[in-house]
Amino acid sequence: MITEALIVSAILFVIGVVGVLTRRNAIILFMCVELMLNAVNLSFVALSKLHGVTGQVFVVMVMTIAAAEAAVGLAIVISVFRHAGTVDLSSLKLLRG
Amino acid sequence: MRDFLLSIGAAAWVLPALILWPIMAAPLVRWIGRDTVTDDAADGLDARVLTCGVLAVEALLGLVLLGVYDSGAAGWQARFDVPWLPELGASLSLGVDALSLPMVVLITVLMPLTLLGAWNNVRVRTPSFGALLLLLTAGLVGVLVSLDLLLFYLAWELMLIPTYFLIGIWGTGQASRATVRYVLFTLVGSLLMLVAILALWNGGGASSFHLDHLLRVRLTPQTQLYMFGAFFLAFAVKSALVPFHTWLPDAQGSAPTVAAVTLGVKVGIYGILRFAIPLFPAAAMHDAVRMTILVLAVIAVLYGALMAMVQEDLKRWIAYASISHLGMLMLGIFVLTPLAVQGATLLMINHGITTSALFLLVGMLADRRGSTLMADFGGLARQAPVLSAILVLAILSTIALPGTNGFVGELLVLLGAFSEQPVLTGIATLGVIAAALYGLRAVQRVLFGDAPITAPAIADLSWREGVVMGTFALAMLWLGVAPGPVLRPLDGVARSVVEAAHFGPNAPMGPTSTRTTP
Amino acid sequence: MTMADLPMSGSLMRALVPELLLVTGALGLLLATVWQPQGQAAAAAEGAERTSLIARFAMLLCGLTGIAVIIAWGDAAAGTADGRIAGDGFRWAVDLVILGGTGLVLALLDADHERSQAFSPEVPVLLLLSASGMMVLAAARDLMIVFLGIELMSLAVYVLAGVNRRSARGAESAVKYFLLGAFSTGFLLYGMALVFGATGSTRYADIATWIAQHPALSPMLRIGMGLLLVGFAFKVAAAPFHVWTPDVYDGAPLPVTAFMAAVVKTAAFAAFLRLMTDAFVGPVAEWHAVLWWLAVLTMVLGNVFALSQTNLVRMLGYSSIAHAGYLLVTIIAHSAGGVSALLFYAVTYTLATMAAFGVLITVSGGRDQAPTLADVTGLWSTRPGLAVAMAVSLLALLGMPLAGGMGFFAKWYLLQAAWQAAAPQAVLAIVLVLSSVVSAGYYLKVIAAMFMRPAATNGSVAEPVPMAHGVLVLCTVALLVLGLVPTPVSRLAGRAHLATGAESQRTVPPAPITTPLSTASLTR
Amino acid sequence: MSIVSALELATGAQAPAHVLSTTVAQYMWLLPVLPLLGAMGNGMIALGVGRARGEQVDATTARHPLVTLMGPGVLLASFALAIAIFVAMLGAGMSASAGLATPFILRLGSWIPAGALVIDWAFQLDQLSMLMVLVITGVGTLIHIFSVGYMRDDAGYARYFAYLNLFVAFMLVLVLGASYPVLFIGWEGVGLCSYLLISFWFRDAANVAAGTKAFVVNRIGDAGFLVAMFLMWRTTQHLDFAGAHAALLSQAGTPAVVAIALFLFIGCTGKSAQLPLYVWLPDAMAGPTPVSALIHAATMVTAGVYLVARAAPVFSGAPAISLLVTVVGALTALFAATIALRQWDIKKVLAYSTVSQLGYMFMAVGSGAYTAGVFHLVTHAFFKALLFLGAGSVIHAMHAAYHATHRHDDPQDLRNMGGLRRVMPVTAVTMGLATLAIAGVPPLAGFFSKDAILSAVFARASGSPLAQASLLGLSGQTILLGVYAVGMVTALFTAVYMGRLLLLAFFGENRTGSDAAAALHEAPGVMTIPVVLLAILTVAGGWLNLPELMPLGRPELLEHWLAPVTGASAARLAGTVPLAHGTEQGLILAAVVTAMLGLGIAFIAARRPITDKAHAAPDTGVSALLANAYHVDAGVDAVLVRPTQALASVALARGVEPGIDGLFSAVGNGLTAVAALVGRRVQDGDVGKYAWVIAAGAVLMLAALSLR
Amino acid sequence: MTSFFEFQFLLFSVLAIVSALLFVTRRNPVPAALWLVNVMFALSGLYVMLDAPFVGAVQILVYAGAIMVVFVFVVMLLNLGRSGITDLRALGARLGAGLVGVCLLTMLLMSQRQRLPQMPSAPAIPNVVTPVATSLFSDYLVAFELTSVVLLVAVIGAVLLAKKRVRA
Repeated sequence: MITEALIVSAILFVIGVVGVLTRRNAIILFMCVELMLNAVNLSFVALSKLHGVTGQVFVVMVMTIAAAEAAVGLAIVISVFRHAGTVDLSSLKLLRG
Repeated sequence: MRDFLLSIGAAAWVLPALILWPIMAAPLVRWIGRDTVTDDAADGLDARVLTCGVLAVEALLGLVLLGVYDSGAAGWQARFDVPWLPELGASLSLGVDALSLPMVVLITVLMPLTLLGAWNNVRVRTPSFGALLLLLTAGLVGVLVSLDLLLFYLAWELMLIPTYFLIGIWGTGQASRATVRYVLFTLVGSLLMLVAILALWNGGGASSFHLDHLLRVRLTPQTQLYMFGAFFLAFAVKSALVPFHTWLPDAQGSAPTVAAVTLGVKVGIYGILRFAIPLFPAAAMHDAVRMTILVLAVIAVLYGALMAMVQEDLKRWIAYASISHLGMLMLGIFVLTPLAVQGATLLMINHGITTSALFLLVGMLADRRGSTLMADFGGLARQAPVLSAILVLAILSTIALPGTNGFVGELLVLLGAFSEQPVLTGIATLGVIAAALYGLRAVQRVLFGDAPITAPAIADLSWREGVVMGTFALAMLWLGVAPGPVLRPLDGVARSVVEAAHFGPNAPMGPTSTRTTP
Repeated sequence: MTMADLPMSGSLMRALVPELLLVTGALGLLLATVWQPQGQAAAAAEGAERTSLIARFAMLLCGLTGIAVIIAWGDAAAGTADGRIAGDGFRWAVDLVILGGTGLVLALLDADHERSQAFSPEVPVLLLLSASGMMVLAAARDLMIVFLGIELMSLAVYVLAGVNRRSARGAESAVKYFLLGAFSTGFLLYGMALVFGATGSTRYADIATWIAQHPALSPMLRIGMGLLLVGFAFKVAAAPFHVWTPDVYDGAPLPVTAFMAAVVKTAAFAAFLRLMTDAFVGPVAEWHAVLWWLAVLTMVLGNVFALSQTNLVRMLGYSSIAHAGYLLVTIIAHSAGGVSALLFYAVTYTLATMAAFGVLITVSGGRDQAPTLADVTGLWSTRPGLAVAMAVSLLALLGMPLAGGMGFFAKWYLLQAAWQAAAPQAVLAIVLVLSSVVSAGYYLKVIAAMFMRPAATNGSVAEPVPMAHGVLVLCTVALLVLGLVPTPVSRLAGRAHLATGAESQRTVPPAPITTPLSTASLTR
Repeated sequence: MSIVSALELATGAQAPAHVLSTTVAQYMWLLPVLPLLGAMGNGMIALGVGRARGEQVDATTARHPLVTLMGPGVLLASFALAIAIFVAMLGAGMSASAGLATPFILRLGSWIPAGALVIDWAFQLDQLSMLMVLVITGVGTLIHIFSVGYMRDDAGYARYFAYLNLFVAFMLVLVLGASYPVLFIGWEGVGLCSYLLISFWFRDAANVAAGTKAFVVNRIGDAGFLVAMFLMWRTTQHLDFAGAHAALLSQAGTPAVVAIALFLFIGCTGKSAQLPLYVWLPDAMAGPTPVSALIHAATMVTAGVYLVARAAPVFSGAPAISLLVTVVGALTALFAATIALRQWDIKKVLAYSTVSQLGYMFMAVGSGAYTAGVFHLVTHAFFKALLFLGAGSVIHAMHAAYHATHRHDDPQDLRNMGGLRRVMPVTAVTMGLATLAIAGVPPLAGFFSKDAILSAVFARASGSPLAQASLLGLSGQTILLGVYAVGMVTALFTAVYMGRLLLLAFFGENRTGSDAAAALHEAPGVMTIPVVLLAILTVAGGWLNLPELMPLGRPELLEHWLAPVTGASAARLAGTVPLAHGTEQGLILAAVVTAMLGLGIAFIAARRPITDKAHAAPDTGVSALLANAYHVDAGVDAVLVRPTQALASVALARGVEPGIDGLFSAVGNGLTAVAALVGRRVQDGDVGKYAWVIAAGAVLMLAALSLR
Repeated sequence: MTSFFEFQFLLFSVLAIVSALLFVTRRNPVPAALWLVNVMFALSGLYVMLDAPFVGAVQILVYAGAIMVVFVFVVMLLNLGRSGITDLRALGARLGAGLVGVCLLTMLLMSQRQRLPQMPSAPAIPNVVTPVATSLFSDYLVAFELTSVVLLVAVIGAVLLAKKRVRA
């Protein structure tokens, strides 16, 4: 069962990665990253069944960090939106070359 | 005189003084003078005077070194040893022997003379110019007297940066491009040499960079090949051996006179004699390596001469002539017979003198006419007979006319090389003909014929230039007629180099002495 | 279970004194930022000055923390008993570099702020908090703490990149940095999970022990290790995980870019080195080749891409990528020499970067636009001091002796580490020097522009900024003097030994592939 | 005898002090030093004048009285010293028991002390060098005096004497040097002076080109000389005459000796204008005419002959090369003589004549008749100097005449002369004597020397080692007989072209132009007196070495004089059977008849009317070939000069050099271009692309770690 | 029991994966966010089944309840929820992403090639909160405290970036 959970975790992680690679909306991109973190959390929980409670502690930490990242990330996105009027990453090309 | 100098302990302090004096004086020169983009001579203390004074003291120190040197004794002299970086085992080890002594004296005497001769070559930002020149002097001297390889490397690179700025800031034409190329070319070689120094130091127990210590490090022939390659590349690039020469005409072509002169001092050759061959004799004696270098050397002799034959710019012309001579030097060194090596060392000194004289003269012409193109000159012999006479003398020295200094070294190199490599030497001898072609072509275009009608007449040497160039002329003749005082001590040098190559600790034939690995 | 059972004991406190000091001080400064003076107008007028004031206090705080670090080092303060926080010389040395770098960045921030008025008073606090995260990172010997340290450091830097709210470029820089950073964090975290799964612990000592007992690496450990490498490679900007660097550096405010280029990189490298030589000391043969190629690729790509740049910040960005490649050598060397080389290099690189950015800040004059080659052209005629400082710092980055001061010895120690590695890295050393030659191509381009070309006739002469000048003088003099006598720094770096699993858990046999990490071999 | 003592010297045996060491001969270093001092003094004056006046130098300021005093003065002093030394030698030769079998070597100091190789500043005085010194200083003095008149109106007066003095100094070093390197100093030094003097009037590019050509062609020979020295050092570890010759004698006939002789001879062909390196000499006439007399007739160009005589032990050890020398000499003699037949420039005729006469000398020294060669060298120095000085007087007069009448005709063109004997009687008479001498009319000097050569060649054709040697498959006997035949033909041609010259210049109608003819006048005394003195020598010179069968005085003085130097070598190549008296008389008769025949042909040919240059019909056929000197210059230009220039300026300067340069630049530029391109493509600011790169990198990383 | 348990596990797994797929393919951010919430619910179920009820609960509270709400809030705030706008990349980029995704999945699944190590510990934990709490406040006290600083940074950062007034 742990193995199955890990496989699900890997699939979810890759879905998150593919999402990051295919989307242009900064918020969706960010959500895809959240999906990746969730996938990792699943791994931690599953492995926690194997190795003890440390994995669960790690998950708690990750959630906290995810919350913090969400706060900062969304603030940054808003800040970009203020300047560019869009959150489409393909159109953010002030910095290039 | 010697007793007096010894009594004031000169032997102990003269070498550090030679290096430290210009380094310490450089900031003074920079900050006492006023750095302006207009003609500096107009107001305030002329930084050139100051620089020249500092360099004159440096030359005196060089002569003091000559004074304390005991030509009878063997080994390092005027040694100076203080620990520097205990964690690496590097020390400030200085010393001279018969190989470095004449080079040190040459450079220290050359620098003030050159500055005097090229007095009007640089008129703007003279304080910075002077400071950089002093640093460059320290670097040149440092390269010659360092016995510690790390210190040597530092000095080696210390030559680089001031030259970079001297060419880039005070150069003409495509100076900025030329100077970047110079640095890049040099860096490729020198950084690889750094790796080799590291490897050598590590092989010696990572305890000391002292040459004497590293000479005793046991190396397999294969290792020697790699390390020799790195060292040789650094020195070959620096001394512009074909095909690593293309930076030299650009650099010397656009450099201010003083920088061009210092580029003409073949410290790379010194490096080969001092480090590359004694440290890695098996590689230097390796047949394929040697043949490659010798063939390159012979190619350089002819190639440089042929290229010099078609140059339109006088500075580039000198540069190519100097590339040709470098080939001769390399030939002399790598046939590794005592006679040829001795000739090469003498040629190294003579080349420094002759090339300096040529660059000074061309620099004077450039300052007078604002051009170094041969086409802009003509009939100089009528307008400036003294300048012309000395120019002819310098050119004759370049083409190795007997009786001038250029001949003696070349004769010895060829004589010594012939017994080992008759065919290659025979081909190199053809360079003598090519030299006549390029040398006389310049005489023909610049001195003879008619002056360009539009240009104002070129003034003859001023008294200052006259004194400087007279010194050079005397030196060229003296070393051509009686080179004995310089040549005799080089006998031992040549023998020791050849001996090191044949019988050194790492030589293919094995050591004769029972020196052991630390 | 009472509070007394909790290990909130003196030993934990002692182990974290500098960090606590820094965070506490930062909180104090944070309070100062929200203290509202009388009246809105006064607030608006004072806001600018307050940033400057707080930045100076923050510098003081860095100094105090530095003293605390020195005291801790002098006392040979131990880490925590469970081995999750190291108390070794490496930590303290890295702390000093971080604090010094942060102090210099604060000074640069102050200088930039004087022109651009771009920074709120909270910005110095964020810098300090980020630095505290780095200090944790330097000490962490547990994956979880590493994760938190990285996040603490990164979150603050994400914000800092976009902290100039008038700057669209800053915002773009921040969002790019943030998204890619979070993306890479996913990989890092997944790696941690797999390593945890494979070894059953997040503690380095346990991981090392487990690997020592199971030398045949399980696939999970391999993949986990790989994902960790990806995460760290992103943080240190190693090719091909460097792609974010030029854009982010370009858009971020100059002092923040300096912070990212020097301090963040140092901290990330410290953590990276500790991970690889502590937790993964066993499978060195496994990751060695990967890091080797990573290093080569990074050096070459960084230097080559920098060649075509005229935007100086991007150029320095690519240059910093190349330097990451050089620093990877210290990890590959996998020896005590590598550790001290890393520290020596970090000091040099920090000083040189700060000097270079000090010049850029001065010449940019507070514009929200990265300085280009045109901005420094002819600098020697207008501001010779700046030109000289820039030249020294660039030559130091190039590794030129004497003129580049410490830069040469930094390179030397790198080469030495490569050469004296357990498996001598001759080829790597040669690639390193050859790519340095490439780097000369662009460093010299800048120097040539400054010294060998006339200034634009209509160009305005950069006004001097005292704080930036202070940084410049300090960094330049330090670079030059320590370039003549590098012994103090190299001694310090040599003393910074790294605690490994064997020291906290004495029962564990030594890892199969080890290199002499004892102090004896370090203080030769 | 000399060989034995040379061996002793070589093996380091302490030779007793030489008999000459206490005589005036110990001051022989003054011989070159005096002219050197003169050169320096005159040079200073020249530089001083030039510096003070800049371009405004004119003849009156240039003609510094000190120069007039010093220039010929130092030569006179040298000559006086030479005479004194000669007297001392004669005295020593009579008193010393061993005669003067060994040379007197004066060691002044060391020049190149390089370990195993020690080259001293050492002068060697023996019969050969004494003879050369006497010729050089004697003829040199006369020419210097002549020059005072010839150059009096030239702005470069002081410079001229500086160069000329310097030349004499180097020439004396050449003949006095006791080792090959010291000889080489003089060897190249005279080349330099020759260069400087040919391009003396350097405003004219043609003159400078001629000078450059002379120097470069000489350098080709010099390269051969250098290689000969290298070989010698490699073979014997000696470079001084005594040591090297002794060592080489012991290995005569070995390939090393053959090679040394060959390369030495290459050196000689350059300096002495033999085939194929003769091309510079005709052009060298661009210099002032006294220079042509001194350098390009009397002294420098004969250095090659001197060298072969000096290195006689080497050449006699390589009979094949000796044969080669003879053949080259013969071919050169004929070749140049034919060209001289169709030249109109008075100096060109004399130049080709010089080349031809040098060929005779090489015929002699090649066939081992060293005395004959040197004898011809001496007599040639007299009569050819005389001819050149006479030509100089003529040109001087013509030039002055044209100058006075502001005409721009060529003062050297024979077509512009004619009938000059009426205005220049002294010149006409003296030149007539010289012409007879060179044509081989007895009892003038040239007759004896030329006869000595031809009979020597004929004599060696049978029974000598040379006759037994072979070259290119031909037997020595065939070759020598062929050489003799060529010599006779050349003698005929010599008589023809010299007769033609004399007749065209001094006889017939004057073609100078009516107004200019009036301005023609005889040269001043300072010019005629040296000419007259030379004429006396031309007449009397033959008595130096009378053949035995002519009871006119003491026979074979020179032969005896030179015996200690070249006698042994000559003996090694000479036949065992002396020439029968009858044969010898026949040979003499043949020579005389040939000369007369030639002069007769010239007389007949000269009756043809002369059209001036502008109206002359273009030459055709053989005539054109000869007038253009067989197109050798054009050929060399096309085969050697242009390809070299093309190689340098096109292949190397436009091809290889930019290629090498481009290779290095391409690396840098390529990297930068790639960086710019890839940078634009990858770093285009798109986060998605960056993320893709990172993910792909992660895949690679994982693959690298797990796929193993 | 086992089969039902396995069925349940499969159900939540499939739910999570399908929701995730739907999440990445939705064009509009709002449905996408809701599908992501669905993923999180499914994960929460999996956590409970993996003997981590505490984490499962926190997952609902923090992720679904707080974080995702903020996301949706921001989407609304920026008015990004308009239909008809796709933020999907071009086909080439999607194919590239797919390729990388497949490779990455292959690599990640390789980690499961070997049987998991059997650790002596890890019996079923009856009381799930206590061990977590104990561990959090003993072994990971430092980490726990660090999160507070991280959150502080997040607060400062968010305020700094998002507040309206730009000081002159």
